[in-house]
Amino acid sequence: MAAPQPRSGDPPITPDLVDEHGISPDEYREILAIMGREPTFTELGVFSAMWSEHCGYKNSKRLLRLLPTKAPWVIQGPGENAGVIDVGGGYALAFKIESHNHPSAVEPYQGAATGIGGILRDVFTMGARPVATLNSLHFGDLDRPRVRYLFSGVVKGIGDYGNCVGIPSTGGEVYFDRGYEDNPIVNAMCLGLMRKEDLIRGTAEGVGNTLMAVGARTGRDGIHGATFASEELSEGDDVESRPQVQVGDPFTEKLLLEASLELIASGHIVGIQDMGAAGLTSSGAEMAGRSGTGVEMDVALVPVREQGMTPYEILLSESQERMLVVAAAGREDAVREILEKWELEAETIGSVTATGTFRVLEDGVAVADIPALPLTEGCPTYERPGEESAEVRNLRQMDISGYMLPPAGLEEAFLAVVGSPNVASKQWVYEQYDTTVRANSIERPGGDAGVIRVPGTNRGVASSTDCNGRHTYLNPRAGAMGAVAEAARNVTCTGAVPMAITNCLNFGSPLKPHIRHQFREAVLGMRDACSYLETPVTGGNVSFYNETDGQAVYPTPVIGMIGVIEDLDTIVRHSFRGAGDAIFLLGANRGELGGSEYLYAVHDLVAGEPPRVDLQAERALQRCLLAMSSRGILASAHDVAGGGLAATLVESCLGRPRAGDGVGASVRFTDDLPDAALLFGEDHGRVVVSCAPNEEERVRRVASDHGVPCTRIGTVTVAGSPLEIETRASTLRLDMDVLSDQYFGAIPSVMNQAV
Amino acid sequence: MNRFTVEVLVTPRPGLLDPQGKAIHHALASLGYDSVEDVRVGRAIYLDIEAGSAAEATERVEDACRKLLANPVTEDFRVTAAEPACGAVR
Amino acid sequence: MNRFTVEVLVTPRPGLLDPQGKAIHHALASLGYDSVEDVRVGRAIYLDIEAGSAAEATERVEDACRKLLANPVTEDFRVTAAEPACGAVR
Amino acid sequence: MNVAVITFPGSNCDQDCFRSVELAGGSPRYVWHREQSLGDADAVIVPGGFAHGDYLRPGAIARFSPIMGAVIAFARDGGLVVGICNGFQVLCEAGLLPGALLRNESMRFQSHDCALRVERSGTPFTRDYRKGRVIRMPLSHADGNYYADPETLAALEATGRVVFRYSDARGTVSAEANPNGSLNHIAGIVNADGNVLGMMPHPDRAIEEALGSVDGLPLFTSLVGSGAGTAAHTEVA
Ligand SMILES: Nc1ncnc2c1ncn2[C@@H]1O[C@H](COP(=O)(O)OP(=O)(O)O)[C@@H](O)[C@H]1O
Ligand SMILES: [Mg+2]
Repeated sequence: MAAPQPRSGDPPITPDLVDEHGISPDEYREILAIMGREPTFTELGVFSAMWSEHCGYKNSKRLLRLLPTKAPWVIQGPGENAGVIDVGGGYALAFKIESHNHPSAVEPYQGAATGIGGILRDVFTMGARPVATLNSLHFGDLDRPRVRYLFSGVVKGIGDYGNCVGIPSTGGEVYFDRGYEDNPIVNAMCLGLMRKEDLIRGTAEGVGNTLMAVGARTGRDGIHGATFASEELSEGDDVESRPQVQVGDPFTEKLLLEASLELIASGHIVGIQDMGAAGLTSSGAEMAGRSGTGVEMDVALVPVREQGMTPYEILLSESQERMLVVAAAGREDAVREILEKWELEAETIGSVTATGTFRVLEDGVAVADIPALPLTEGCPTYERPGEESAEVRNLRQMDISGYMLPPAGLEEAFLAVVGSPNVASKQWVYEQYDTTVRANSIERPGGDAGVIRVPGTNRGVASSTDCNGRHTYLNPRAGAMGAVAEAARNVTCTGAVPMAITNCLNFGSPLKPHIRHQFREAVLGMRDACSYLETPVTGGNVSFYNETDGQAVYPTPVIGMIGVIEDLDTIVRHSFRGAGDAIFLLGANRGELGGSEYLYAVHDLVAGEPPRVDLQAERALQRCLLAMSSRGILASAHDVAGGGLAATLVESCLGRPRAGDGVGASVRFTDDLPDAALLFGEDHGRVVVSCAPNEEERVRRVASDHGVPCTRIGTVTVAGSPLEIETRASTLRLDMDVLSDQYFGAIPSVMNQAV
Repeated sequence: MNRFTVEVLVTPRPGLLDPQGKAIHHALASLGYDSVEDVRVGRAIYLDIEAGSAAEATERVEDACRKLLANPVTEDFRVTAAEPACGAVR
Repeated sequence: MNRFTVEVLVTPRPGLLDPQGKAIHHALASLGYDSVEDVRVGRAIYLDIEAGSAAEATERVEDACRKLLANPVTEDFRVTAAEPACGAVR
Repeated sequence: MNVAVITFPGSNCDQDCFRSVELAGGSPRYVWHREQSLGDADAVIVPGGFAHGDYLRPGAIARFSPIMGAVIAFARDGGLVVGICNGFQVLCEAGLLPGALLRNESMRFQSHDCALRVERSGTPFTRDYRKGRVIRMPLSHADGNYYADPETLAALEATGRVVFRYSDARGTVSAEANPNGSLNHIAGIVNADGNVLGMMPHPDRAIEEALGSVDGLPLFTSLVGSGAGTAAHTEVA
């Protein structure tokens, strides 16, 4: 076979060109060794994309290997389009989280929309029907117009896309903190269900099988998106990055979803993969790499949207809503027929070979021929030492005991915390998402975790995304552990058993020692928590270079947790039910205020040691909760997190927006802690539960059996009564209508004003 | 001061995918309009504005386009002022 | 046969509530554009069409407007053909 | 009772409607939009979703799908047709119901529970509801703001063709309880002959206790319980 020759018009390969492709001199030497010759321009582009941070994981791979990935219920761990676990009853769940931070910073609506599109494809290419999405969003402070623009655009983008495809949103999180001023974090997660036997992988098996490009046409959009996602933003990027904006077409996605599931069920195909980051290049090379085969494709056969596209452009385009399919030889027409039913195109573009190379032709003339495995797996990886920044260390070690007194009094502070956009209801967000389509949403957003029913069964899947970036900023290890613990606790509160996680690691530039420190610490914290809580990692995503003009975001390892609830009749909701019910606190108050919402909202301070995680206590608490829920003795359960007990109690009383099921409560604490620390401390390992008076004894007994501190703190009171809280030092009587306005009104009052 | 009606046409940048246009094209074809070769969809915005002159009205609207009416990343715009007191397409 | 670009402007009927126009008006006011008295938002559709003459192109598109491109209950439309081969706003 | 559930490319609630009919004791069947015939259907449901992406206007393109010819003929013959959410939009575009659904006043997609007051219990779609009853179900749309010109609106009201109105939990209609700016708080209407219903909220998502409400089920039991051809006899005030 002829080796590829430079195309006319290709620029010569110079050190500058190599550098522009984000390839270091050492890496280029590696490429020369792999190729045994100078690469063509097209090949350089292919290497650049595949060896980018985004595809090659060069600065994260070694550390990620430390994560626990196995458990008897894990069917597919990291390395595929999505992780897969057994959820019982013959069903498997595919799930994954992905970032779309950079595209969302440039064009929030399309950036977020295409983020949803990509993660849906990752899930349905496993053979699973998407059943739920979640989103984890972190923005700068809401008082800045630019932030409001980004926030509203992102939410609308997520909504419009997911709604059109018809996938309910079951949850997520939104944070606002100056740590995300110019770099929003936009992570989207998808859950999909399938019968276990329908699992299919992204492989290119069987020499002679046919490669088909399916779905939308290829345009010039997003070329070098993978490289772009690996570079930091700088002023003026709005203009520079214009050609990289990808526009989402959710309708085509919906067709692609239906067609793909039909294709997979038909048995006509052996492999399928989304053309995501680095498009045709990564999908082709990865499918070949996983199977130990090769692929050969002719770019002239790829359906394009624009005239005159070069092989370089076609290979690297990130046009949305496209898939690469490996059809069993001879079944191409059957494949085409299914796609035609869904009004989609399918073109044969090449075949599976035995050569082990990723070979590309243009009208029959070779333009690239690269060994597939080194391309996908051979990217040099680095693990350079990190070092904590002195600034963060100082903040963490700062003595915050002087901030126990809220300047305007406790009640004002209480209202400020409950009405801070981080604690306040995210109703404004999730009501823009279809939460009920497909009629399986058993627990919608607004509680601790969303719960979706496995269709046709009484089994449910609970999910939650969590990461308190302020905590991870101050102490990445404790913060990451805390994110896992909180996510598991959220899921457990509904009565579901935490099973596995996916994660999205959003960090600044790994070229900086303090970012490397954050990353390493966060991975170690996640490792420890996941190992101990037996929730292995089945996949995820790393997003580095979330920086603008050298300013990095808070390290933000978002955890997407999955739990299974075997009997939906045992589900527990987060809000108090009946007046007269007894309220208990499970777990102990330690009054940890470091990195709290209280310090931020009341004292404008990000400092202190964030709450530590006692994994043993956390596990005991979770088992205790599950024992209670499976016995049906709880009326409600709601975990304590951002905003502390104050937030938990208010949320438990208010119930769901629009449901009109709010109640009051009368609570008393005897802890020997300053009021602020007691009410606003964000210590882990705590859940507020309620039960009917006749279950009180059983609640106490189950808690003591599990060695979990259990304190009766009060009683639910009738609708219309206030929230009364008594501490050693103070008594608060808070009108529920006032609290409701604070809690439900905070975000709308900012967002419903024009611009 | 006069009242002008200013027309703003906002269109997707060439090269960007236009799913709406694509869908309309498809629908037209299936209705038998097969001589249609391409369809692009944008927004038409009509502003009634008080200004000293048409030029002033146009200028102010162009400024508003850059700030709000068009998305500089994905859209182009074109502004035309009608004569004062002319109702335009209203 | 020539290729024409036909511009279709579809606008909400006068008197009809136009939530989009209202929202933009509101946003403009809060940005300080207080000389804006009214805003209406419609769709601009550009069709490239093969036809013997501009008149023929226009006629065909008008027909498509009545059938599909505009909602007779809520919308008015206006069709203009550009010269053949003129790229219009594209 | 055979119920055809139309599936357009972009339909998202076809399965939900299918299940609702099943739960109500009827026999549902999917009919793909490219088919020309409804077969032996006794009633038709045009489900929610984003048929053809809702590009251009919701329902505008779907209205020309091949199956719509059969649906229109079926309705003109007095056959029972229900359009839910996007289905309502399609039926308006197809001229089977008067008026149009404009963008929500909030300009946002809205997805949450709403309360509806049943204004008519005598239709083939609401015979299992009591008039004046307040029911609860999810809504989920960006374009649910019902509009009709003043004469049409007056005629709808005068002939009692408003079937559901947005209200609060006690049945009081008000601007606050109106989620989208709909004229006269209209959530659902029937045509002049009383055999075609369109509504924006989703009875198909309120059919089981586990989903938080069963208030949608009577709509389907009404539909399934009413035999073919009875539409012509149903009273329209
Ligand atoms: N972006 C979002 N999308 C969907 N639901 C959200 C989003 N943000 C928050 N929610 C929902 O609001 C509720 C409260 O969220 P959060 O404040 O993160 O609670 P917690 O502290 O218990 O994790 C949850 O049910 C969550 O799923
Ligand atoms: Mg959370």
